Amino acid sequence: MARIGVFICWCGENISRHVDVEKLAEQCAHLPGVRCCLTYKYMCSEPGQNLIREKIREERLNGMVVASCSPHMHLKTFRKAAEAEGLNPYLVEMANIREHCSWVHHDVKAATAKAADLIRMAVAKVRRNHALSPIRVPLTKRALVIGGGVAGIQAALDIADAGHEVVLVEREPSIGGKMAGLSETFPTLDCSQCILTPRMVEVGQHPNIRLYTYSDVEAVEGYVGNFSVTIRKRARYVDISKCTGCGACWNACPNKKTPSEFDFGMGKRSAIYVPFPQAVPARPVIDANACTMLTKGKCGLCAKKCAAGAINFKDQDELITEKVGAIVVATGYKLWDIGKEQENAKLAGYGEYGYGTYKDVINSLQFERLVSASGPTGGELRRPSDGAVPKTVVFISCVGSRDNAKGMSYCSKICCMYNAKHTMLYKHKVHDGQAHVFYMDIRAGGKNYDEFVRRAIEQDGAQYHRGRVSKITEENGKLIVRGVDTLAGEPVTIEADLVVLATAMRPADGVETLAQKLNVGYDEYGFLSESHPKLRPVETNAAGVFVCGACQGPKDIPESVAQASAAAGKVQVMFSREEITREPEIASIDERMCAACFTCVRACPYNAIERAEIRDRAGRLIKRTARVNPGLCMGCGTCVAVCPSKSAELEGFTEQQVYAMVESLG
Amino acid sequence: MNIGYYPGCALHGSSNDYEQSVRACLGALGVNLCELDDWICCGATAAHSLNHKLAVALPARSLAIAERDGYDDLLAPCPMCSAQLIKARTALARDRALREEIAATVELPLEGRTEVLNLIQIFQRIGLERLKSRATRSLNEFKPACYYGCLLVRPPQALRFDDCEHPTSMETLLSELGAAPVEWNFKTECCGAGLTMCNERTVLDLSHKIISNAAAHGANCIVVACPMCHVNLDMKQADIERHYGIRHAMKVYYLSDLVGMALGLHENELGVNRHFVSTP
Amino acid sequence: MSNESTNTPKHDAIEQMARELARDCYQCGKCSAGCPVGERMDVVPNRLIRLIQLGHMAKAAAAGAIWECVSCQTCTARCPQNVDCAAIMDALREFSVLRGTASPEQNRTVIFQRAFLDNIRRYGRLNEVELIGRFKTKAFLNDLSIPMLFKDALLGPQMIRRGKFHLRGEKVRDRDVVTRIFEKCNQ
Amino acid sequence: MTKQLHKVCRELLESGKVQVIIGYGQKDRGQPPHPVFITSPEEVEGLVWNDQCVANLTTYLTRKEIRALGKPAIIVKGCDARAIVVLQRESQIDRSAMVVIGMACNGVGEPRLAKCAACDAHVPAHVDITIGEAVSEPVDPERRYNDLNVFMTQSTDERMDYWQDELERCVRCYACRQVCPLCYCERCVADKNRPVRFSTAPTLKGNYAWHITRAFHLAGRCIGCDECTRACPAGINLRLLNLSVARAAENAFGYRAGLDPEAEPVIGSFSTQDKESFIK
Amino acid sequence: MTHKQPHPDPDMTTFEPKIVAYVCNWCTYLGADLAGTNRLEYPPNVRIIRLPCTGRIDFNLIVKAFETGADAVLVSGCHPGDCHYTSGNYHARRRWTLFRELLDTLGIEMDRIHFTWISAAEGRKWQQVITEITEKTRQMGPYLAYKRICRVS
Repeated sequence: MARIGVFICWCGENISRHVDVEKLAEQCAHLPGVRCCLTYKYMCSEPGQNLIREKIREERLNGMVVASCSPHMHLKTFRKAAEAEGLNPYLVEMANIREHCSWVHHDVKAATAKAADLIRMAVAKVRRNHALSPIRVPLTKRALVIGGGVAGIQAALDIADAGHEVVLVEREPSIGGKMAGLSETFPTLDCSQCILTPRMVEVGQHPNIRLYTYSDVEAVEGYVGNFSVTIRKRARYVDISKCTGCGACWNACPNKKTPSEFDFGMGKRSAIYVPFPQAVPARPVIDANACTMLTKGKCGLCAKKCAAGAINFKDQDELITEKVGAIVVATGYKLWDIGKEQENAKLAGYGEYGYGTYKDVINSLQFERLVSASGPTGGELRRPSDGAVPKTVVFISCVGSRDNAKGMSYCSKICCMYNAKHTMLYKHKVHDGQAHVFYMDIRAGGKNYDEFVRRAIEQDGAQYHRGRVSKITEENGKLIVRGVDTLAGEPVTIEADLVVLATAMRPADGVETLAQKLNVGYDEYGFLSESHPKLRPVETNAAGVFVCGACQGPKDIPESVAQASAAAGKVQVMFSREEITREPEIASIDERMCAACFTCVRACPYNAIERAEIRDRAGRLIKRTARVNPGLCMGCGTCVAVCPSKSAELEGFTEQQVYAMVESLG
Repeated sequence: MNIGYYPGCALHGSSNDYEQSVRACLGALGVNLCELDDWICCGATAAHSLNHKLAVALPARSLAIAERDGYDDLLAPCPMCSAQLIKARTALARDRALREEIAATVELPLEGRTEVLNLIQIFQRIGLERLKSRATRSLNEFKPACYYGCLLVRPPQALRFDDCEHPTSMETLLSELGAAPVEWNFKTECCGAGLTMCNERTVLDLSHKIISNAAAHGANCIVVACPMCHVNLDMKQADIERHYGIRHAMKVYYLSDLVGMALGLHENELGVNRHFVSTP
Repeated sequence: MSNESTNTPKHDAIEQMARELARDCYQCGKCSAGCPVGERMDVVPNRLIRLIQLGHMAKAAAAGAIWECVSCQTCTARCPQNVDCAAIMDALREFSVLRGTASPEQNRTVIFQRAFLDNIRRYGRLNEVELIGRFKTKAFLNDLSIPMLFKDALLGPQMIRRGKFHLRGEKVRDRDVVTRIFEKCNQ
Repeated sequence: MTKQLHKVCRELLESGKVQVIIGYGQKDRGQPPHPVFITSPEEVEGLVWNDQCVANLTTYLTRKEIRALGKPAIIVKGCDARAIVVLQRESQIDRSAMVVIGMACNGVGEPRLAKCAACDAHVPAHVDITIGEAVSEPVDPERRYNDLNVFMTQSTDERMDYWQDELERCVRCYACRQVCPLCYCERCVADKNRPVRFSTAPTLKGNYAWHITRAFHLAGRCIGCDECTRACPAGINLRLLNLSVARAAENAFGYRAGLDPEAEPVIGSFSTQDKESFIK
Repeated sequence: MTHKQPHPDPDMTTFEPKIVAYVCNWCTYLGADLAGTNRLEYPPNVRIIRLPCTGRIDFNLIVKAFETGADAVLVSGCHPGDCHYTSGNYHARRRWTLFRELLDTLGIEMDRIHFTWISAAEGRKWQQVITEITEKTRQMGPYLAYKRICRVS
């Protein structure tokens, strides 16, 4: 016999303002199966939960409905409360009378009537609920970290330090990511490399970290706790087990004209190269497109100079399989290339800024290299066109960010801070120079951030103009920047020697393909989606896959590092158990009734249903059937809808439950 | 090749040299311009400044005539006209209620089918290869500054023609015919357009900047595809010179002038002799 | 601040349209930055838009800037929020004309544009000679500026010499329909 | 043809290649042919083939009692053969463990069945042995749906009225299910009672739910043999419902059931490019 | 299809359409949550049934809704490419394409069955969709034809 408790929340006035909760309680008390019905001001608060627990105990409830907010908000809360009192959590349902009712319907009568219906549906459902217990699956206590920038490094070290093995995959020849190329960092102006490279070395030497550089994640199979990852180790043409990193090869290489990726084209490198001196591993790779030995079969100088015999022109890509239980994605960002050529029509580029046309219009990462002590100019600021020291520099914020017409509608978040930093670095290098910044708002929320921006203005004399730049043209070696100062209400024209564009921060290339391999969602810009923006910021909707750093959204170094540690913490929580428990709201097949048409096998998005045979003790085939692998099933229920004999069933949303809900409206 | 032709008031008025040029040039290419029967003025700046409903209705009437007479394409050599026609067409195509309302206003059924083309697009339709094969004279003594002004490329959302910041279609066309267009910075800056009559100082100022920049970048002439640009840069050039005390003597050609010359037509056939700035 | 209570329903319609057009502006100023006549404006475009957002339509429409605008569409083309700034300028001019708040000099533009439309209303096409004649006369009556009256007088003969003057002017056949279009659009 | 059929069947049974022949028998010439299950070579003379052999015998392939008779050979027409392709795709039969004898056919029934009018499978495909010759001419796809197209010229209300009259007569004998070669579920949803998906009583409400379910469970599967329509004692024109889903599958996804053993069935597969004009 | 005259029922003014919405948990349900968070008002006629995915929404649920007296049904989920389960919505889209034809043949009024994609970010779209469907259904009147089918006989 059903003994169901209905708990109606006022949510302060959020619900009670437009829903007559007392009248509602009277009505609901008479619903079939309902044992008790009461209201409370804040059902999710501790006294509210205690009230629920008390009633569960007193009335020996075997099901309950909380009528309050969205289940996305508090279903877990109330299930936990029930569980604490010995009521199976899956016997708890919610009626969403706030988001779906009191907040959107202001006619009290209609809203109350709707709330009653919503509760009636929930009661009808919960009467057909089953007690469920979490599914247990075994666990491989090894983690994969994808991306070796500062976030990936932090996550890998944290997990490795906790005693678990880590597989770190980085597609560039060295780990370090964007941070390795930065000059100094805000708001302390400490040297980026000085703080990062020791961490890189730690990764390289850590006994628990297996590092694959110049490698990509090719395929991911399996499920939480039991992933099987195929890694493509791209041909490096250098055997790093033999190589000593002496540098004879790259010094000998006659082709030194390839634009350096690490310098964002501001400097050149040889065909065999290490991206930067502090690289980890400090071993070169050969750029197969630039090396004449590989393209034309001529040269081979590096091999001749290599005393260790480490050069191997016949090197091939290699596929390696690694078993891991958890995956951390830390693939980072890129700056939007805002030149004329754009990947899709929605993005129009910024023809008016002449990026890619005028040599002295560069982006912020290029500027970082130009002022970095390890950069192509040795830290002396010289502009690309003629090597002159720029006396007037214009920094432009929000290039492609906060731009609904032809860019990204979001704020890239870090540009305000690094623009301020750039004006300081510039002033420190060119004492008689003048920096101008065009900005729309200064977003400097963070510890010591606003003080930092003020310092740029007050101490280092950066001229800030509140407004956007409309067009840049080049006349006689000067860049004519036409902007506006909206505070003065006047157009401003500056003749600049160098223009630095803070272009929008976008997820790194290829992240969408990776996300599809991992079954992780992403937004319209390609940023990976976290499970919950507030409460589950590093988890994703793919169980066992976590995100951190700028692949999830624009962020600065401290935030990326914090998030990386959070992701690592989540992995350790997972690894602290011997088994994984998973939500039991998954599909199952009634194998006696299954007609074995296997439509569900085709339709399952997770390949979680397999063909199986039922045999008797003598091994004779009795019948064939479809069978769900509970480790793989994510509970979408597509199988239920396609099964003609309705042998597939989805716990939590069973046919009985759903029909009961619809019928309760009749 | 038959094509609908919407001359607009300017080409039938003080910019009839432009019409002469367009007709001569396209005639030499075998394009037959069929003037739209009883077309009416697009309303130009005046309409969209003073009465936004009129700014749709006036061009819509001509569009409806073009549809009625079965023209798929309509050449409007004046960018003011073509922009007004295109904007009306886009607005009509988007909004059924507006379409019905305007059809009732202009007393003709209307769907917004006819495509409106500017002069450059006609040459693109003809094809660079064909143009080149018809050319009898190289334009190699010309170093034009190709001037697009505003309404050939703006607003890009409506016009969808070339890159609105760095258009290159005229340059591509003319360099194929042997000319050496210069790179310069005022391709799409405004010359003052319709303010010629009532706000002359603005026009002189803007036009002066344009001519100066073209000269500074080594141009020996300016090429336009707009009657108003021609008025401001050519007819007003003497005033500009007087006002700024500087001698420009910058010849201003219509695009069809130069293409016509490449096809072997004489300057006088194209009406170049009727321009104000003449060869010194 | 001018007196908003003198508004007619048509004023209100224009104001509402302008506010709708201006709604998405977040005041980056790119319109003002790129405006070819921004330096000459007493109130730059982004500020005009701000005034509209704040409901000060009359104040915006009283700015001289709206008569400096050359309708070149640069602002509209570059706006990151897809605000049709050029259309807002049109709306402000329409509003100002309705209220009759433009100064004599600004009125010159209106006088010209009205003369232009009047010309089209009557003939369907532009009659340049008549337009210039009427414009000059009305402008003179408006501001009594003698230089204005004789400006460009020297151009006339030169144009005639170049065959650029169409003394008769063209008319469309179906002038009645043009008149009716004008009537319907003026409702 | 009949002689050749007898010869083939005798050989199959004598050689032990099959244990049972599923074919047509006839008591006498006036009577309609009926299904027979021949297990010995002596009985093969009882097999008939003529243009009254309407039944689709493939429905017996999945029957337990027939399976118990051993490895079968089955006689099919072109239309019936498509059911075998579907059954194989749905893992219901082991195609290698049977012999399919296809009969060339120029149409069956007196008068000819509706489906025969637009038949494009006079010679059965994907069979092991073909007997006889027939000319298969290409058929205009729309002709297949002629009856439906005509029906759909009625208004929604008229169609609603029509079906209310039709389905009112259904007595829920489930002959339509019984005779269908593709209704092979061990336990039909109609018979499941937790929850009751639709009423099993022959009320209009239950009848609607049943016939919607039946037709939709055959979505992308129905091969158009029309046996359900023929079997219905109330004479309900179920064919129209089957056609509507089949037409949608063909028009939207270019898919017809039972033609290609390799093709991905419509249900349980998808393309990201599927059209969705009806989704807002 | 004949054009439906406004319903002649004299009680039209009191008629409140009953609308059943089957929505997916991850997009449309959250979209409706967002409408709530943003306080976007809409008519109170819709009853949401939350399912994990549009892939789970079987055709006979639509029939069931009409049987229980719904005047209109909405099925809504994630936009193509955004499915929480990667492809449940694609499977659903295919089924609906076929199912609509069947219902149309049966003379079911297609204006009473609505399919939409509404993402978690589209609270405003949810508001608009529900408002439009409610208004449209109100104009069409109660679904008498199906109620006639469901009468006790």
